[in-house]
Amino acid sequence: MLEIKDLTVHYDGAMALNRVSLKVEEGEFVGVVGPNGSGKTTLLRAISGVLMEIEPGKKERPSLSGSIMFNGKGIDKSKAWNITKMGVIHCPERRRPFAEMTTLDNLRMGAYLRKNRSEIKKDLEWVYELFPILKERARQMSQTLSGGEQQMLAIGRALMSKPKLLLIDEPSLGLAPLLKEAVLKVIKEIWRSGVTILLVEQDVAITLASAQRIYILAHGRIATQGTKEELMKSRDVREIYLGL
Amino acid sequence: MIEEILVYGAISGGMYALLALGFTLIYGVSGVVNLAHGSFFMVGTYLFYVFGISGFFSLIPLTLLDPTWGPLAALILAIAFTGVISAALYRIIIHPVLGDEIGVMVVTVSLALIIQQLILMIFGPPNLRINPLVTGSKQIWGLGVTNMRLLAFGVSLILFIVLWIFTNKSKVGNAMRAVSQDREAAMLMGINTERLYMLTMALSAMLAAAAGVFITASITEYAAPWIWLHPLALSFSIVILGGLGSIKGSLLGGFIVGYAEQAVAIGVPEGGSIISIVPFTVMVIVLLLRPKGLFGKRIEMED
Amino acid sequence: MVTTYIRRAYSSFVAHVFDIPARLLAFLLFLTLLFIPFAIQNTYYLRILILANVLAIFAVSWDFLVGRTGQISLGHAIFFGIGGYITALLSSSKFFGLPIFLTIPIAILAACIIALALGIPSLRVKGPYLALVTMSFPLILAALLKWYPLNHIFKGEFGIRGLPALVPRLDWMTIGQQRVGEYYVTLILLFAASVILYKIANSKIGLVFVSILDDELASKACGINVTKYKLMGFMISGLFGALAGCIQTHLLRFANPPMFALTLSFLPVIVTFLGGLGTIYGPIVGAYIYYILDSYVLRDWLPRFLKETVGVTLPPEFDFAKLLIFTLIVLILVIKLPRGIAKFTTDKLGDLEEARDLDERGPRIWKTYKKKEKTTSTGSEPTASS
Amino acid sequence: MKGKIALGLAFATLLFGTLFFALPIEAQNEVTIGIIGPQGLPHWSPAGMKDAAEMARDEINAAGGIDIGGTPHDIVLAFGNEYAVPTPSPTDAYLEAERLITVEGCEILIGGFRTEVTQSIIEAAADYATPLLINGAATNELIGDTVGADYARYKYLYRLNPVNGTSLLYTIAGGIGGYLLNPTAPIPGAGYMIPMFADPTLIGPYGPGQVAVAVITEDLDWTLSIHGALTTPSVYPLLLGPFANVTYSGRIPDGTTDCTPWLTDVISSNARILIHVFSGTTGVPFVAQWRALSVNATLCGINVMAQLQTHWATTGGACEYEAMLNFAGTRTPIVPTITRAFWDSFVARTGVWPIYTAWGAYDAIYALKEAMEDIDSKDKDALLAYFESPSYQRQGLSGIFKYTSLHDVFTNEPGPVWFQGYVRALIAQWTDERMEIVCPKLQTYSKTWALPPWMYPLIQDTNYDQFVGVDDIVFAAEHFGDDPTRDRWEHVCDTTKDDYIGIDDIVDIASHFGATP
Repeated sequence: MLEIKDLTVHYDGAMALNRVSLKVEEGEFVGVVGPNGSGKTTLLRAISGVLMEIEPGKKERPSLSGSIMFNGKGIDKSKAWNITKMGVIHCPERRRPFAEMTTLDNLRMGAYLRKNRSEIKKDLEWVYELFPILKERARQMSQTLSGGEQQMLAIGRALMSKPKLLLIDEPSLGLAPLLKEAVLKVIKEIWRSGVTILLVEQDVAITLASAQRIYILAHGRIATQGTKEELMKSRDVREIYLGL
Repeated sequence: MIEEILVYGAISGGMYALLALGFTLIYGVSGVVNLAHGSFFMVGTYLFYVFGISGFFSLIPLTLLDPTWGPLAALILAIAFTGVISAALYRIIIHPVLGDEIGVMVVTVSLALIIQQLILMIFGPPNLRINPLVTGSKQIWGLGVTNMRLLAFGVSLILFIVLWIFTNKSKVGNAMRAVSQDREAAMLMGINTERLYMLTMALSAMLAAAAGVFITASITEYAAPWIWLHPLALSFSIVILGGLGSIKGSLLGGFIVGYAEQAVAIGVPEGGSIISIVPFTVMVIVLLLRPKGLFGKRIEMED
Repeated sequence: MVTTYIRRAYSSFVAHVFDIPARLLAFLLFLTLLFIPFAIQNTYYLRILILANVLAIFAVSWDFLVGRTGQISLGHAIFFGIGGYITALLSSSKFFGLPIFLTIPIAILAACIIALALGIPSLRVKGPYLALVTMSFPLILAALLKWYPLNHIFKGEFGIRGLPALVPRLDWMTIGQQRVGEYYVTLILLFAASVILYKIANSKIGLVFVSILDDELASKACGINVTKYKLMGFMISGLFGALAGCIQTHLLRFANPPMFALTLSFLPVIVTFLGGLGTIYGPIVGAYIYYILDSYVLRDWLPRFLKETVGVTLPPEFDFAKLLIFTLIVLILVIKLPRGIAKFTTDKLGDLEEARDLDERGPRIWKTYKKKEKTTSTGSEPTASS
Repeated sequence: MKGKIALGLAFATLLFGTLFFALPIEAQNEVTIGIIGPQGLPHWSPAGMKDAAEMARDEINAAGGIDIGGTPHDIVLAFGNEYAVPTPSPTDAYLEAERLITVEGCEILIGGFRTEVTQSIIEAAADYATPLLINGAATNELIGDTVGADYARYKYLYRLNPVNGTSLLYTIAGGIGGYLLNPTAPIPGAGYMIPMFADPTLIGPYGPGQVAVAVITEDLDWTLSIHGALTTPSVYPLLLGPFANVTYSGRIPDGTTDCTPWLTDVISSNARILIHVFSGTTGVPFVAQWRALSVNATLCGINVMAQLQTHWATTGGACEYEAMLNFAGTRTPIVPTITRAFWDSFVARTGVWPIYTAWGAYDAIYALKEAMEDIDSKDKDALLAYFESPSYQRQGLSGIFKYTSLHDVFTNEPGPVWFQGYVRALIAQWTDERMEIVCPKLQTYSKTWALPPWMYPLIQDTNYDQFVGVDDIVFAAEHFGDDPTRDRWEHVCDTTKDDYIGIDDIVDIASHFGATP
């Protein structure tokens, strides 16, 4: 479904990603783990196209080479909104809800590209089912929500776009351990409903617990990859990258 | 005296608010400080002149059907053309420097000067007459107010309400609000920000053109190549005192400036001579108390 | 003794100027400017260069404020006008009648203090807010100068007139000699202003400015007194802006409200972008291009050329096209060449220089460089990929 | 390396080369005159100085040029922009004047319209000791602070047109005090304001029963002395006469577009005469708003924009009944032999009416021609001596022209009569797309000063004596059969507004026989 080959990203001389290659098959749940600054967020931003959507006059423009294919179509040159249209939905780091809109409006913005009202309504019910707290907070300004609620809102908003491939960036950031697990549980549930998921996480344990296949990203390169079992076999990987 | 301040202040305040609305809209959505805003005011007025009053394009024959049609058609055409022109100019000139604050200001200032010189070359410096759309006057609290001003006041309030509903209820309006709050997240929702910016620019310029036609037809009754400067100065001081990017702020700011101008004109000795500094003074005072203006709290774009 | 001295001077010249194309170009330009009065017979052409010098001082001061400290000002005419009016009031025989070598320093120091006061908003607001707030300052002042109750001081839009000339014309002088004097005075002031600003920009203070420009919060965290430096930026810039205003006032021999005109606030902006923002030399090149293009090529040469060779007489209304042409050039440059003409040229020259350096350092270094380049471009294979 | 040096040198030579420009060779048998003015404005062209100067040049050159010492000299004109629009730029004005003098080789400059830039031009001309004839700017100080203060430097500076600010003030005062508010004027038909609009509650230095007057001036320097004189209680009775009582005064900043607040104050001050003094664009909306609000006061004053032929169109006809200072009416034969000939050939040449800058430029070139022929020289010092000689005077387009000791225009007789014939300002009133001279009186072309009908609805009272009687019928009958093309056309007699004074007008007047306001 998603195939990345030799993706290299430079930020004003500094290399953020170095020849990264990665593959996600339809229906898979793939995790990418790596420490801070290893280029995880850059990877997702490159896939969803926002990386290159820096305003033209801005000084620090990244440069990108390599190829990103989605369902056999190259999307590395596409605009972010066209990539969204294809069904690649990026749930960004730090949630980023529209702060001065209500929760409901935020969810509605998720369905911006969709026309069919009854389906939208069905999906809204589904999101409420997944995150009942959002229904309670529907009329509240999203900036007044707590961190966990905002994360739920962000995932819910992404779901409203009817994703084929859902890119989730650090859903556990700044959440209490209990909440982390709850969020991950919902993500798994979404995956089970048929959405392909590419999860980027710093928290190795929860990623190992949920993802089918895991890539380890270090210093902008893919250090290694494999299923949980494969990775746990290698002592080096365990100690150096996973810290287990 | 107090009646004068209230009546005349309200009428000019309403028109000022309309003028400032476009300026605040384009900044709020795309972060562009459009120093050519006054130029679109002027372009709208000149197009109204071209379509409505003189020359080859004149739509005066329409008035044979009904006397109100000619000016009305000219008004709509002028506003529409300004929108198209501004969208094209945005794409060619402003888009390549978007995100570079100083660059945007330089290109828009250049654009303003270019438009001024073009109009000087095409129409020459002398004033062109812009007839009021309606004639006659009414008495309000014993003060004479021309009907044209009442019409302009009414139209600005209506446009304000329409825009308010548009941004809060319509899909495109929601997209505008979303982009103004978080450009990148909005993009991830599938909003085509490039097209949205262009649309906002057109909308902003159309509001400026509408303000141009109504203000010139009701107050000055003439168009000249330098009528961009005063509207620009007015709109930016109103917008800054109300808070850049805030629609509410521009409405309130417009009325504050309208009342303050009248109060100074009437209350200060020789106050009429320093009317032009009233908007700036109010702006500076407000800024010293509240650095982001009355309602300015636009969320910074990610860097 | 003398020969060794000359030899040493020569070798140092070769080492520091001759070998570096950008500096060589600057040196040649400076020489050209120094000797130009001997080549020009016509006072009008000299006058163009004098005005270019004044505009260059003004634009350099703007460039320093915006390009180095990142505080956008669209109302720089305020310093120009304040400097002009203060020196006018002090030197006018109707008020104080002081000599200009006293009034100009007083005026620029006073403008410095006023810049301090005007800088206060810059501490509260930034970005577009600051730009638009500063834009309103000269408009406020121009209106106040014309305000009726203040008329007995400022003489309304008529201004203060009958001021002493920058270079007094003595009995034996012709107008041409006076112009040459004015030219050298303005050139020296321009040279001094740009050297001082260049030194400041490249000193420790300049480094602090750049750090504030890059990240204000981080600078604050590093213990930099951001307030102090921001105000300092305003004051230094205001000082040189006022200097330009003083020179202009004594060149024209009167000060009037058009000194605060908005076009005068925009002109340094446009000129700086033409030459290159944040470079100090960019605005100078821009100012010269502006005046030569506007006052020589379009006002004088082109109509004459067309009349004599083509036989076409341009209508006087062609004047309106001049600003249009100039602004159009700037607009295209800002979009296509955001660095500006001068910056672009020196960057190109800098590229040349680098290549040559490697050439001269010998084949060994060159080879290792090539190798290094190769390795960085190839990179190492990722350890794992599916 | 060598290539780079060559490049540098080439660049340097190029720079030298572009600036090193051979001067035009001083042409023999030519007199080069520079015209510098507000390019783009009507004061420049086609209604103003450029076309008038070209017309004078063509006429003189066709007739053999200027005869100096037996050799004919052709007039060559060079044109320059004074950079007054859109914003005045003194620096550019100076440069332009300098260019005309040094590059174009002009021996004499004519021009200067906006005060801010005219002072630049004055400095440039003084630097080069080139004669400058100001044509357009009225500020007193332009002459007073220069020729009066530093004669050695500014002695080649003259004013040509218009008369200075003080004289303009005297003319308005003469028109209002000597005619409108003068019940005992020696002129037939004068003095109709007093009984109609005198306000018994207004008590001034001369007792009750005065007429309220409002003064609104543009907030510019040249209006300062006018404003001061018209509003100082100890001064204005001397100017406006004992029956004027200034109840309101205001100043409107240059460039204002909304004059309603001031006009509202005028209305509440109960003024019946509104003196307006404008030189800028504000004059247009001011008049339009005066009409829109039907301000119950008749306009009389200075409005430079109102002198333009286009004023009627730009105000949408709202300027009807506006009276203002002017140097010409519409095709008015001020000096019977020459004025109308000039007017007609100018209109034939350009298609528009000439305004005062045109009169000035045309007059100036002829004056220079005559002077040069008289002294057989084009030397500026000889010209100076010639113009300064007490006996110098010439018949200009608008009267007898003569210099004061300060090189200003000599003028006399500001009141409602004009016996001596020296150049003076006239008062013209807009009526039906034409300007008519309403003051001075007793000239062949003088017309009745009409009051706005919303002030004085009894339009059948054509001579404003507050009674429709036989005299009105006789007045109309005297003008029977006239239409606006006739010199003797009287606008007030056409009560039916059909551009013809016929039996219908007389019937209309007769049907109101005996009516009083």
